[in-house]
Amino acid sequence: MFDLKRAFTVFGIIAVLALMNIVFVQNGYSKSADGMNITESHSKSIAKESPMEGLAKFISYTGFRNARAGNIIMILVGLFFIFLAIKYDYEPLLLIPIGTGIIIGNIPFFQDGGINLQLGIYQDGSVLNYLYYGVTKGIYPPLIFLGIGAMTDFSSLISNPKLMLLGAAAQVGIFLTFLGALFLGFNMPEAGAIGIIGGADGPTAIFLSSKLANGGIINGLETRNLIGPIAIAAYSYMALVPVIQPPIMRLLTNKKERTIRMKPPRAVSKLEKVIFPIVALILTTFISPGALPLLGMLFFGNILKESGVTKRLADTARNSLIDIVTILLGLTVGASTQADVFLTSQSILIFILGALSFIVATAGGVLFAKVMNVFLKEGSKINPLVGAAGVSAVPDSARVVQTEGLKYDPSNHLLMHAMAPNVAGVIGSAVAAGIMMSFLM
Amino acid sequence: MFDLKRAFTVFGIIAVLALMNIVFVQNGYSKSADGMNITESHSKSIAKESPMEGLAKFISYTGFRNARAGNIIMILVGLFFIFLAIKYDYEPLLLIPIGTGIIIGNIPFFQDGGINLQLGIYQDGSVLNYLYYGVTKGIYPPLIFLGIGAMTDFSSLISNPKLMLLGAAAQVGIFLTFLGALFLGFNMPEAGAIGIIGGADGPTAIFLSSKLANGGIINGLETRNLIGPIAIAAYSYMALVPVIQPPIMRLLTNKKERTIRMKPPRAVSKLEKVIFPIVALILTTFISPGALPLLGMLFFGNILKESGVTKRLADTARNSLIDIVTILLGLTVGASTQADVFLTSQSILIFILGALSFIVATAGGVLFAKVMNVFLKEGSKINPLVGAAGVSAVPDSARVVQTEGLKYDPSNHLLMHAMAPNVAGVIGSAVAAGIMMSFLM
Amino acid sequence: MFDLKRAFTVFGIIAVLALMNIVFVQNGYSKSADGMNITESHSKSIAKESPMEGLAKFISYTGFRNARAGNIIMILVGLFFIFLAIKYDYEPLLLIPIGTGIIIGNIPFFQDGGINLQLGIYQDGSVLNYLYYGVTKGIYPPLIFLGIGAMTDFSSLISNPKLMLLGAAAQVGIFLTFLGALFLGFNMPEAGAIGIIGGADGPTAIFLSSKLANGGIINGLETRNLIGPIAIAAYSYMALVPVIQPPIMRLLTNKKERTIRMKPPRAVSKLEKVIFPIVALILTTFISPGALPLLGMLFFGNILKESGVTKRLADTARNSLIDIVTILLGLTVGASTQADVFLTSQSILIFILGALSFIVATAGGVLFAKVMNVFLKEGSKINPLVGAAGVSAVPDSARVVQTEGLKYDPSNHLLMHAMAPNVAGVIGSAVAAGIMMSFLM
Amino acid sequence: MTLLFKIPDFLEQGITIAITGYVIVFAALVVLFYVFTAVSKILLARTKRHLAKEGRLDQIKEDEIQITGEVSAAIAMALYLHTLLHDEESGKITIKKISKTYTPWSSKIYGMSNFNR
Amino acid sequence: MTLLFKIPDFLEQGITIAITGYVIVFAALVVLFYVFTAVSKILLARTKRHLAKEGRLDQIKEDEIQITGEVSAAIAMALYLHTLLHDEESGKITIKKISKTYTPWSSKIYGMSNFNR
Amino acid sequence: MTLLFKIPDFLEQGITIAITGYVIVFAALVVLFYVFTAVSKILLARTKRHLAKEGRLDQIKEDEIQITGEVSAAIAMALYLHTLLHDEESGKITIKKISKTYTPWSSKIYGMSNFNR
Ligand code: NA
Ligand code: NA
Ligand code: NA
Repeated sequence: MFDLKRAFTVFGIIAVLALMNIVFVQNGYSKSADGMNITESHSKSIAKESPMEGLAKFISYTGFRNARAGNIIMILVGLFFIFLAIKYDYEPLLLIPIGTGIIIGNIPFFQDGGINLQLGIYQDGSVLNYLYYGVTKGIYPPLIFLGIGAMTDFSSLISNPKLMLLGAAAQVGIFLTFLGALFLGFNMPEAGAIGIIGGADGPTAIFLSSKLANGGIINGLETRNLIGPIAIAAYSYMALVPVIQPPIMRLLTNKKERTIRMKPPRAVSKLEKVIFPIVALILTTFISPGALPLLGMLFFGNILKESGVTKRLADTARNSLIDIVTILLGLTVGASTQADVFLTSQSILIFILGALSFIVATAGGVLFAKVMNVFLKEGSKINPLVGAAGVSAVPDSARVVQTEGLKYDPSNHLLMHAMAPNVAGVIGSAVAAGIMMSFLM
Repeated sequence: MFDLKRAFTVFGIIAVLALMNIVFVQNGYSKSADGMNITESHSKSIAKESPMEGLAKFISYTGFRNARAGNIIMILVGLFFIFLAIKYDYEPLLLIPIGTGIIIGNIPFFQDGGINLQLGIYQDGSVLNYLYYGVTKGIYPPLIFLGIGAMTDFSSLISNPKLMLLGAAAQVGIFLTFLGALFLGFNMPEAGAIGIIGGADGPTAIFLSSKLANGGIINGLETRNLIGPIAIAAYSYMALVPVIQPPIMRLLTNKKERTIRMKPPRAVSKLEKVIFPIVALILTTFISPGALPLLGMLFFGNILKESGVTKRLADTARNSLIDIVTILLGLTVGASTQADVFLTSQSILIFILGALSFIVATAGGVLFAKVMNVFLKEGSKINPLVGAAGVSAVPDSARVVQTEGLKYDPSNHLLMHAMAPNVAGVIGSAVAAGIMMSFLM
Repeated sequence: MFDLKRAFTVFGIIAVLALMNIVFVQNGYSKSADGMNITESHSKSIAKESPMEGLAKFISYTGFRNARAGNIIMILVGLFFIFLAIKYDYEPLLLIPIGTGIIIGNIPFFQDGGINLQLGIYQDGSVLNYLYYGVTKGIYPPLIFLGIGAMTDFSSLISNPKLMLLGAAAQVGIFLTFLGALFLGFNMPEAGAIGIIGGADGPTAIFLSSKLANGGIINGLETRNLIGPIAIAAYSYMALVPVIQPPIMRLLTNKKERTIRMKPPRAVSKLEKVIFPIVALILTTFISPGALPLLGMLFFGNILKESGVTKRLADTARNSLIDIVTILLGLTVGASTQADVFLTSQSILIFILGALSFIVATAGGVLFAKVMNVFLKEGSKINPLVGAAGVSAVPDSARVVQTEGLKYDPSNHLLMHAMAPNVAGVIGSAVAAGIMMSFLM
Repeated sequence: MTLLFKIPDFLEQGITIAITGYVIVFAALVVLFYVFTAVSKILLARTKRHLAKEGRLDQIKEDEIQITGEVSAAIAMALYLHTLLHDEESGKITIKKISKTYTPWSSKIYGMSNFNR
Repeated sequence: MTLLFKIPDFLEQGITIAITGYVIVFAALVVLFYVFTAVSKILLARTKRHLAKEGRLDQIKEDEIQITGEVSAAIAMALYLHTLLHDEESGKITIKKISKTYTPWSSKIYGMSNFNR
Repeated sequence: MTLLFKIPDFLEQGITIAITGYVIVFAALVVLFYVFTAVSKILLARTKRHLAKEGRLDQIKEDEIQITGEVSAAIAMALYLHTLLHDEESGKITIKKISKTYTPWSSKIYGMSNFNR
């Protein structure tokens, strides 16, 4: 073994020296001077080259040579996402693809002088670019909603429709964040897209930002492509819901409120479950047609599930189909955080606004539950913790409610009640997205 | 509870008043005058707006404001499809997605003055429009055929090849409907596409109409986009086969014929099952190369199934893949029935022609079986009911044969015999589609 | 039965006569003269036609009429592929779709005079053409790698990293074949694409040839579309690995070497398995960014698998997703062998070069293992047979190693050791593909 | 809507949109609430009517028709706890299963991993 | 092809297409019929030859080589009836299974629903 | 790099690419080799440190920490043999299962074939 290693050292030294060299040279790297030379040498690539020149040229293409601090930072962020997912089980189905996507999107490659090796997500003809169409054209989110519809049980909502209003109340986060973004200098469509982070719903955020902040001209205003930062902010905070929500919930409630017990929901008939998605589809999209791509698909999925006669389609929608789209969506959203595009001051503003929007949304849900309690008679009161589930972030915020509830009364299970505003929050933020589209497109 | 309701009434009244208002205002709605104003107000959307103006503008975007009688009619049709599927189990895998698609495609939205909110299936950039490409480019039907091939057992055909001819005979429905459509004033390619309804095969109908009646210029003739009506007619009548076929079958046969017993088919070896799709692929597509996209995929799927060494591919083709395509195909075909495009006089003509074609096809199959019986010796006679299965509409028409047969002799199971013309009918109509393409493109 | 046959003879004779006629007429078929007439008659298709003229016209569209010797040869090749897959179980998941694809791609159809019936894979608007985009744009191979990553266990590599070098050594086949192709007159990018056949990895070969030999202008040089021959060569030889490798392995080793026993690999911790894909992703793509589309996806899939928290995504990636892509990839790669495009002298050269590259690669792996043994102390020696697995061709070459090993010592199981270079060979050839892209694009 | 400090035009319009938007979101869910309360009542009435026709209404108490759902709550809870358990367990099983598909992307193993799932 | 009433040109051409088309559809399936009758015979002959070589032909009657398929028919029927039963049953099971995946699109539940299928 | 016979320019460049390329492929896998040898050592050291803290290091021999993997090899072998067996078996099962989905693409059968998988 030791002998072998010595032999490898020959290779190793070549490799390490080369790399060292690169890393050092790179520090003095300047786009104008050095970059040009590389491009020149490239354009002559058909001419004679000695092996050493060939190696030098290859080195100019390596990631070591082209890496910027931003790439390294983003790769560390990607690693952190993966760490969070594995270690704390925070939304792993989102954070693992997004985290890996961030790493993949930030592997540095040579792109000076207009040379397109078809590697980066923003380069025409690259695989990532093709897969990214599903994001920029807003195709993936509705397909995700189809799968979500095929796995969602609306029973808790049907059995206690008044909890639906909590899902409406929490959408205040969307509209206040929208105002905040305007105040910070984003233009109308951009602000609308940023606001939707407060909806705590990843696909909705991606969908709306692909329509309102896609780098094109929307309603006469030039927008920047903010899909990446908005999506990352939405998913990050959704994963951090167990960290963000509890302090706010505790701040706005007293111990007596937190121990309110709620009547168990009544059983729901099969017929009601079939009627719900059909009626909800027609009503919500008549009110907010802009929500059609999202809510149309959500309720379509639910019809597949509840009709009882299309089990195989519902199965595929909630398994293979949503999985494939989740993989591609997570990967490309992650990869869209290529450092030179992503690491900007507006990304930081978006992250700050996003955090505030989650806080406001949570507060909105909890406080509205308290307002409702004023009108509700004894025995029908709502545990205001349940209001926090109105932000959507399904099902993590409902789980947070359950966990918090158990802390103050170990036998008071709030999960079932929290599911209703949780699911209503999804409908609410999709309706809000539709409204934003109507006003701003 | 009662207190809470009172509180909600505040919201409720706002909502209901708004809606009432809209519904009434809409009656006096005129595209030229009012529509323009809305567009104008939209173009000024960047200017100042009071909350009431904002609400008014939003209301002009709601479905209530933009609904036409046609939308309501089509939504009711969609509901009826869903009802049929759930209540009577008529082809639920087709009718549920199509029915929901009809509803989604007829949710009214604002589209005056060239404003494109990217919602409708005919609007560039909408999700439905992207998914609809699979229909307009004829991509979904071959993929459906791939899955169908991977789930079809051709044993009954192999064991009794003469029943294949019944599948040819029933295609008379295609050609007579073609003539009927010409007679009613459709041009050549359109008539070809309409004729294929008589093939009683949904994917084939969609495929051929996407080639011959897609709104483009085909062989020098301007065609209308008839994909929607043709597909809806084909699927509707396929679902209604248990209603349409029995009277015709009874009319054309006497009791003695209906009780003919047929020799049970011989067992088929594995080798024959492997050879069949390969030989059939080569022969049928050599005769009618236009059928290649359909029959190539059908027999490819069957090779995956029968080779015995690609089980996992066959499994995926007949499960996830066909399910995903079925969902997207059903949804978009349904949504393509947007009232302003769909509710035309030619749609009505197409429905009438379609009904006739199913009747003619059924009669063709039954009568040809009777003709064959003239030449067949005693003991080898065919039960003419089996001829009705030649229309395809797999497997419903075979089931109808079985059911009808049992009515007159409760121990005479015709299902296995009916499978042969049933499957041959699919091949026959795909060949016919290929022929139409050769003649008319 | 006999009576019936007589009746059919009426039809049969018509058919057979027609076919006979066609076959004979075709022998005198000349593109310039006869072809023009058909085109002319087609352009007049709107004019009057008697039934006989119609039949004649249809016949001019049949496969019998348009078949060339090349089509028949290729169809026989397709049948042979299917035969190999079923009879000898040689890579059936590849050979069945490719074989069927070859048949489908060589069904003759009418395409003179610019008439486009949208049937052939090279005709705009045909289904095959749409599905073929996944090949020409290099989209399918990365998705295959995603699935492969989600089913690959890198344990053997982690437990004995020095075996990795065998996977590097065998890539000599790529670079020597590249030189051979240059020598035979292929230009730089074409030669690079041909060289990759020596990587013994189908998706990598398709990916690189879609970038370097796609019929476009690459780095100033006009290339021919060699995707088809390269892919077919790669897959054919991969399927034939059990035939190609054993003689070379025996030639280059003596009996003593072949019976070397290797220490069983140590157990690998879960943490190592999680770290591996992440570190390998970053390292390999930093060194060769061109490998990002392939290795990024490969290791992404492996992270999905090893993270332990995204089981459902890994399941879908290694089942439905890879199956769907395998079906479409195999079918279209097969169909891309349309005789007039495929049967050229360069295809023959590519096949010869491909065979040599497999031989060189195998020799490279075996010989490098012997070189390593010089430096390794007794007890740590490598069985040089294991080197043959470095060519990739996963897992067939590892199985060949196992089988050969057992021949000389029936209790010496080499499979586990062979898995390491086998998997390393995949990484190695993807790195090599990335290098080729950097140098030649 | 007069604030203490001067707000720019577009912000004022933004406030309009925000207020209108929030009201509409509420309206949408309020409408759903009303409709579903109504739907449930209609279905309940229909059930009662059916039972009345069959002359079994007096035998059954209101409570029994409209099951309080205590049972379903209990089931849900059991499922929830089961899920928590299951999760960790499934993690373990994953690893085991993965170690089983030892050799990688063989066409033969393809078949096997499929078979075992 | 002279009809009693005057038909327009394109209709005449349509009739040509219709007749030719129908004939070709028949031709296609007739060819398949002939080929498959032949294939079956060849395969049967081959089986007989094999048996003859092994000297077992006389022991086996024609009928036994070409199994009449009564058994397979019986099986098929059983399956058909089974399907009918199954259908309704599967409906029920669907509902039960669905009610089990209580909480919706949690990543954790994702995993679970997958696990349980 | 002077050869006996004259080679054209582009071939010389090709040789450059080939040599450089092969070196880099080796470099890539050598780096991976070094890194993974290091990673394994670090993880092993960490495990030892943990054990030392808990004062259990002396109880456990080096060999036991770094399991030699004989067991895992045995398992792998068993699995391999199992695969071989399984393969043929799965072939048979495939045929049986296929014969079971007798009627084709019925929506009802759709449901059934799904149900049975
Ligand atoms: Na929400
Ligand atoms: Na048909
Ligand atoms: Na390789």
